[in-house]
Amino acid sequence: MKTSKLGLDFEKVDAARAAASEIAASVMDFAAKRTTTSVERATLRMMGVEGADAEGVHWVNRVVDSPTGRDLLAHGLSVPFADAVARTGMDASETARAVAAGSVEMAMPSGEALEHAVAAAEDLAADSFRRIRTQRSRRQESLAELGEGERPLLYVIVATGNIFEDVDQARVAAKAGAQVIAVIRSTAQSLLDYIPEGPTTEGFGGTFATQANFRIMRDALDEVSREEGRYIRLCNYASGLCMPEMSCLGAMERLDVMLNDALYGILFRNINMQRTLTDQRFARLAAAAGGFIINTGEDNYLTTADAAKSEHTVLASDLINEQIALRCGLQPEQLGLGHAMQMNPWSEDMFLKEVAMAQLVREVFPGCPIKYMPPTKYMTGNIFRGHVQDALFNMAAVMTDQGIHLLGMMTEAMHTPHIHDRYLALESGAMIRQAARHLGDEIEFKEGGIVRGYAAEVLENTCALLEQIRREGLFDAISRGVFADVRRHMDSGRGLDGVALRADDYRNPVESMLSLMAGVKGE
Amino acid sequence: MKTSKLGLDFEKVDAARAAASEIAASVMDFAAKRTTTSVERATLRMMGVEGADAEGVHWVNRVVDSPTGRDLLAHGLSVPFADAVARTGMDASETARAVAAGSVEMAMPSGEALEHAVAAAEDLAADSFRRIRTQRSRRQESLAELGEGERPLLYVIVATGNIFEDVDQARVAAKAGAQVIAVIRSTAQSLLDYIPEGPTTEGFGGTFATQANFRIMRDALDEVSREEGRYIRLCNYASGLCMPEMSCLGAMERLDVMLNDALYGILFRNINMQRTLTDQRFARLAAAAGGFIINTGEDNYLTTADAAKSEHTVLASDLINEQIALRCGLQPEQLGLGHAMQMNPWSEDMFLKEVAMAQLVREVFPGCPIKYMPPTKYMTGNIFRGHVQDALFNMAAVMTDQGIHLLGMMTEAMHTPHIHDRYLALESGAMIRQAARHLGDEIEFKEGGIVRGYAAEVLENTCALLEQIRREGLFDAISRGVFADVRRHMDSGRGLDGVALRADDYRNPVESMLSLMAGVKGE
Amino acid sequence: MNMESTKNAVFPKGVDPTRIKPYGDTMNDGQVQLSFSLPVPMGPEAREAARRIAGRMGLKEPSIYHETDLGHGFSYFIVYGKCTHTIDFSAIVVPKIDMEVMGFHEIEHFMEKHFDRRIRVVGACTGSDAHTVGIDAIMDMKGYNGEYGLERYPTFETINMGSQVSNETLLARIVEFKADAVLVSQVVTQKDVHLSNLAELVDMVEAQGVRQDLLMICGGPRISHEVALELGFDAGFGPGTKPNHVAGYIAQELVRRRRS
Amino acid sequence: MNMESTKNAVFPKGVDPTRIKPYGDTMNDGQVQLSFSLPVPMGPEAREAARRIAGRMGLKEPSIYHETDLGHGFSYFIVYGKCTHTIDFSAIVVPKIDMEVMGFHEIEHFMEKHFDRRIRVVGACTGSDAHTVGIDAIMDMKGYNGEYGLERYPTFETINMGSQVSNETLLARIVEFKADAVLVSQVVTQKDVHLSNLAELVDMVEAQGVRQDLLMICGGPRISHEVALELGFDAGFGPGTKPNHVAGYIAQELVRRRRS
Ligand code: B12
Ligand code: B12
Ligand SMILES: Cc1ncc(COP(=O)(O)O)c(C=O)c1O
Ligand SMILES: Cc1ncc(COP(=O)(O)O)c(C=O)c1O
Repeated sequence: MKTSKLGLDFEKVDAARAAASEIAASVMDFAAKRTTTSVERATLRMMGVEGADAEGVHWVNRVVDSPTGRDLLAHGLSVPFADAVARTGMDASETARAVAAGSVEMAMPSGEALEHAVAAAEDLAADSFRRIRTQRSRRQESLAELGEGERPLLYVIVATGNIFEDVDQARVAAKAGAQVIAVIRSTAQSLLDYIPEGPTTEGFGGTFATQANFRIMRDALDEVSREEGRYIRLCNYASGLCMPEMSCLGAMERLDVMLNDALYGILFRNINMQRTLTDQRFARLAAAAGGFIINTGEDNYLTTADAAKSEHTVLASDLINEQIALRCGLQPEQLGLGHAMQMNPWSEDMFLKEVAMAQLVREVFPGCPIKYMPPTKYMTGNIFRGHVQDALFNMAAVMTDQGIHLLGMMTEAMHTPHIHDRYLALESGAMIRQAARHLGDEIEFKEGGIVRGYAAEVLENTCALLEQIRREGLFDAISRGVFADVRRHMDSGRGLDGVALRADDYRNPVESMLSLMAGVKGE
Repeated sequence: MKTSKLGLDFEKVDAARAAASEIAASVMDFAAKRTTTSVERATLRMMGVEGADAEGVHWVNRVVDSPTGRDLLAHGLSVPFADAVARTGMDASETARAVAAGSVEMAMPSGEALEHAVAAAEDLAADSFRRIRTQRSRRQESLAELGEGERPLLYVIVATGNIFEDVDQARVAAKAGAQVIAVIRSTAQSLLDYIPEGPTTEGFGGTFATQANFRIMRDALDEVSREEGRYIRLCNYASGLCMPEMSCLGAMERLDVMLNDALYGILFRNINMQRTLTDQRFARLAAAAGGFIINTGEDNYLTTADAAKSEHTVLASDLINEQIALRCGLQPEQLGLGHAMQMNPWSEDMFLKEVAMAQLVREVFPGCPIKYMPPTKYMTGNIFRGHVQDALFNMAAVMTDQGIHLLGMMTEAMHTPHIHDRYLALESGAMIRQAARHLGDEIEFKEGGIVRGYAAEVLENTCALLEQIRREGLFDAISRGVFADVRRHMDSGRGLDGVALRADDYRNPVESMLSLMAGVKGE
Repeated sequence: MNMESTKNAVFPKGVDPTRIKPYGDTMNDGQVQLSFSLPVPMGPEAREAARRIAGRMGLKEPSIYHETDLGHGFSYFIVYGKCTHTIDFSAIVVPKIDMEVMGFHEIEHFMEKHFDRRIRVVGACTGSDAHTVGIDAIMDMKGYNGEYGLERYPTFETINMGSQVSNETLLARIVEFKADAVLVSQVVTQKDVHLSNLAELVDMVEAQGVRQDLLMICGGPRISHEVALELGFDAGFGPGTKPNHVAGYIAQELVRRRRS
Repeated sequence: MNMESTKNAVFPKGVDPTRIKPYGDTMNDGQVQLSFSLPVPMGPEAREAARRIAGRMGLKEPSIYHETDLGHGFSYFIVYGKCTHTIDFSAIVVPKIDMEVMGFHEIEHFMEKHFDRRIRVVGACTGSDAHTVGIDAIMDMKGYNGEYGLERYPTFETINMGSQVSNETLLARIVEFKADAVLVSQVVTQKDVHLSNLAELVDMVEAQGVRQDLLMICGGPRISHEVALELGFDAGFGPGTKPNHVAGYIAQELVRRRRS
């Protein structure tokens, strides 16, 4: 029998998970019937289409947005494109350029040509898959060789807007003990329906996520990993309108962690839910293949919803996200589920409640490295107070044995971190991790006490909520504003025009290869 | 049966206390056989001698240091002085001046004159005793009327060197939530064999303790107490070569807390042990009469001794101090025993050990308001890190249900607090007290764990040490450098020349009155 | 919202209002704490450079409390020093929003007295800014910090367009709705993107010829009334704003404008 | 003890050593954090005063991150701004203790080679300063931070007079003991009492006519080599000093003096 420091009723947990599983099944079912412009672009990238036009628009966008691209969307572009490559004898990128220029036409082959084209598509994607496999094993080797230090892994962000500046900041952070470096993306990159190309130096509140930037940072961190004798993980975003492509790039460029959550896009970026849930399915297959950790976005919910009333929505969403992810072939150890409670640090017994929630999420997901976060909403310009608030959460993280701890920054309310803000946050995180090393092992929570009571109540509410969502479906729940107090509707939001129901003859060999690699039964 | 969160063996506690009691008995015995210049000065102050000469030397010093004063020391000055007052018909201060000028001679009366003089001495002291009684009941009334807020009481220091500036700082501190204001004394006032007179504005690292300064601050805090609707306690020092006088002034001027510990003077100020232990007996009788809390100095020990090896010396000294204090008529609720562990905040499981020690001292002294303190030695100029270190101790204080918490200041390593340093410390203290309000009730420490094991080990060592001190005596223990890693000897150190064995005809009616008021059998 | 002037307030003892200095623990000691990193490797010269920076800032006896080698050519310093500059406090004049703070009922009463129609307010968080919490705090039914939002006031008619609204879309809505007031929220301020967003809206409103019929109000954590005025807005509200402040201001300002 | 010069070190990209500025997240952004209290009551004018103080310090775009009404006429501010001053790093010359850091055995070896008698060192914490931990760290058997104290060196003969030693008493002991070096610790620095204490000792030693035979060394948390030189000492040691630094310096300096 499982033991619980909270005296949890694991039958309730099982019931909640069963409901979440049904919800996930129906979402996945929905997604598997559709494709999107971004899914197809990701597919083409996997097949080796590289580079951008003079305006910086990537050739995969040009292909997909070409008139035939649009026409063929519902059928899948990989096979017609592979067919065009085979026909022209050019390589993938050249073919893409030709398609974009209108000098080559794509069409869905049939009969024997179809089977040839499928094989050609698989051939074209072979390099990318090799690359992904190499990156996976490199990660494994580095981790085996260097290790990655104590847990919770200390996770910090860099967000200068300039990838070269980010590199400097990341190196300094690594030296100060950072174990995960997240490069924050330029504001609203979620809304861009293309991925910029090349190294970039001008972002707002973050640095554009581009393949070149991924690579620059990965190289730098590999160097620093050797210097520090510790493998340092790199994090970025597979989120927004380019979610599938980002996820593929992440797998190819050896990102170790990626923020990846359709619900975030729906709720906070007003991306259409059909679009992004469909994208998410493909993105998570790529994540499973790439072997990186995904971070889900539940930590954002209570910035808009009331923390005192909606903790259970975070846990419910975590369960749904878990079930969706498992169905995409992700392993539990790849699920960095989002957790941030946003409780007012001045409220009575807040710390007890925080610990209760942090322990609850650990016990409900014993195999997953929760992305544990302090509240950001209660940070103010009072950096000294903020530093202490964050310290409380450093303590809670150690007490509840978290796997990944996104460190708060004392200047959080005001600016993205200066070089020393991060240093000081890491210092506090490392000190408390050391000073309270075995505190979690040491203490027990009294029966009938506040901590156990609070956890039980939230679990109870989670069960009820999931049961309701199971009945009404996730889409309706979102329309009712269940999560984050935000209402979104089936047919509103950005990106809907990029969604198509898969035609009967839809084919996507790359997706099949991903599914295979992810250990998921392909279509 | 007592319950313990640490699974303490209370028989060990009883054994340790029994040894401490024997040690205390022999120290008290030693002290009761002696008097000092400062005891006699205190006596004269109680009898109404006020004011200082042109050089600022108080008349009590002039009287005691006059040739006859010195001659009569062993016999006690109060009776000859009262006799002189009666003879001359002047008031006490005028008589003191005359004695100092040599125009009036003191002599020990005998026979009927002696009994008259004793009665006269009692009469002269009556005003001071009335004043002390009034101050006690005022404190009681204010506490009953206003309360003093939540526990642990937040204790902060002011130390500008200028009493008027101190007042400003104290007001701001009170508004920010301070419940105890300690006015830190100018460096090395311990070594002054007189108390300066009047309001002072020029101190080093603190403000001179003078009667006028006591009064100015008490008045200001009374005003602030009304504004804040909370009785705010005032703390100062009854320590050093003027310990008995300071204690009397404290009782008269309604100080609520006074640092009072012979061992501090011996170890850190190299004051002769015979002198200061004798002084301490009188000072604690006055403290008992005045009804204020004393703070002992064990929190200083580990600044010089190794924290990892000497925690038990702190507890042992606390027990001795307790037993000495009880013999002087102090009540357990007046014993603010010193506690600061000075553990390196970067050492593994430091926080667990700190909590173990804090809980231990609470359980060994359930009736006493421990003066709980964070380590000061590990503070550095890194104010951000220091602020977090202090926050850890704010947490430990709440977890172990402390009564008084001397808040650390982030600038501790560098300067006495600026006005906002204190504000920020109070903010952190109050926030954590609120956020972790019932954490102490909530958690249990695992059997066989680090916390319980550490506490048991320290208790064990304390027993052994006290047993040894019981055999060798406190004086020898001090010569061996048992406390604070500092060795001091019976006949070295300052102030020895102010000690006299009481002659057979020694009389001190004021001491008898104090003993009576303190509920201690007089001599 | 600390809108009352404190210019005639009582000062601590020893203060000369024409020569104000920072204060640590002795009047006019000038004590200031500062911290910064330098892009030079840690060492005696870096330390001296830090001291000189503080000196150039006008700090006497700059004292390095702490130094850290951040590595990779960077160093970090915590410095204290005594500021030699003084400020003439008595000469400071700060533009303030000219209004009296009223409560929900008071405002409703005032509105009913002065207007015979509902006042139309449109709000949005513009550009790529997705931070809705601030504008919602002002507009939402449920309100903020114990005060109802504008939607709850029967005398206001409101549209909250949410976040990521382009200035074009917002302007179109202002015109279509015949808004009396527009509320713009800007939270992301990196590279001063909020300033250009706000200034652009003013230009567009003016170009459209509706500026004089529109009360333009902005807000956000880094917005002050002064900044708002500089940008061509009528008022700006910063951190801690409550809905009734905004409602009250709109009410009073519209009445004032009608009169003049 | 960071005694090596870093003047020829490698700088981060984009750094011009002749124009060094504080750094936050973009090279030459000048980002500086500061905090201070003002003896004026909180309000819009106080806020503006805080901003102006920062402006006078040469900070561009000073931004009030936080303000607190401390009450009783005081206000507290946390401010960020962009420092406009630059420092010519390449022009900085810092006087450094001229020595090589050696370990216990190396020093003993060096001493045995150069001296045929034990070197006499007397140490004290002077004035009313009672902080012995620093001087003990340098002198005590048990040492500090893994390094033995001077008492442990067979080639040194030491007296540690402890704390609260008057300059008179110390001087008498120096003369009587024929000390080769004196070690003075000063921890309490309020009202610069350490400076006057130390300067007085130098005067007294000179008046006594023994200055040239005596290596005068001081130390403490607020002591630097530069300060020591200014006060007329031969060397000064600050926070983080280890016993071997001091022993090594004495050994090397005495040999150097004998040569010259
Ligand atoms: C919650 C939050 C989010 C949520 C937003 C959810 C939502 N729907 O609003 C999520 C998680 C989605 C988010 C995302 C991002 N965020 Co954000 N976020 C915050 C956070 C934690 C709290 C903001 C908040 O809700 N405050 C509470 C409200 C009530 O306060 P307020 O906005 O100041 O509003 C008050 C007043 O200013 C005023 N007011 C505000 N608007 C208006 C308008 C009018 C007309 C009036 C009269 C008054 C008024 O009244 C309000 C009530 O008093 C802050 C950090 C912090 N602690 O402040 C960062 C912060 C604002 N975010 C930041 C950033 C950079 C981002 C991202 C861009 C990061 C990235 N690159 O991915 C993303 C993308 C979002 C985007 N492009 O806008 C930065 C901004 C830095 C800067 N100064 O430019 C901050 C400061 C964090 C940081 N240090 O990096 N964020
Ligand atoms: C421990 C301590 C005490 C102990 C001292 C015990 C003892 N026997 O030493 C006790 C509790 C008795 C004490 C009392 C007081 N203290 Co005290 N104390 C401290 C504390 C917490 C730690 C100091 C310490 O031990 N550091 C560790 C040692 C190893 O470091 P160090 O001294 O810097 O020494 C190193 C170097 O500087 C150098 N070094 C030092 N001396 C020398 C000499 C030579 C020749 C060389 C080569 C090198 C060298 O080498 C050492 C090893 O690297 C500090 C705060 C802090 N965290 O620093 C306050 C502090 C020093 N104390 C302070 C004050 C004001 C006092 C009091 C005066 C307060 C009062 N008014 O009652 C009293 C009275 C004592 C007095 N008059 O001196 C202030 C001083 C403020 C200032 N700058 O003036 C401080 C900074 C605390 C504060 N913020 O208020 N204190
Ligand atoms: C899951 C997830 N995706 C994306 C983002 C932010 O990205 P963007 O600004 O591009 O919307 C976040 C921000 O917290 C997130 O949690
Ligand atoms: C019990 C006690 N007395 C006195 C003092 C300090 O006073 P002084 O500087 O006069 O020695 C302290 C300092 O911590 C103390 O703990």
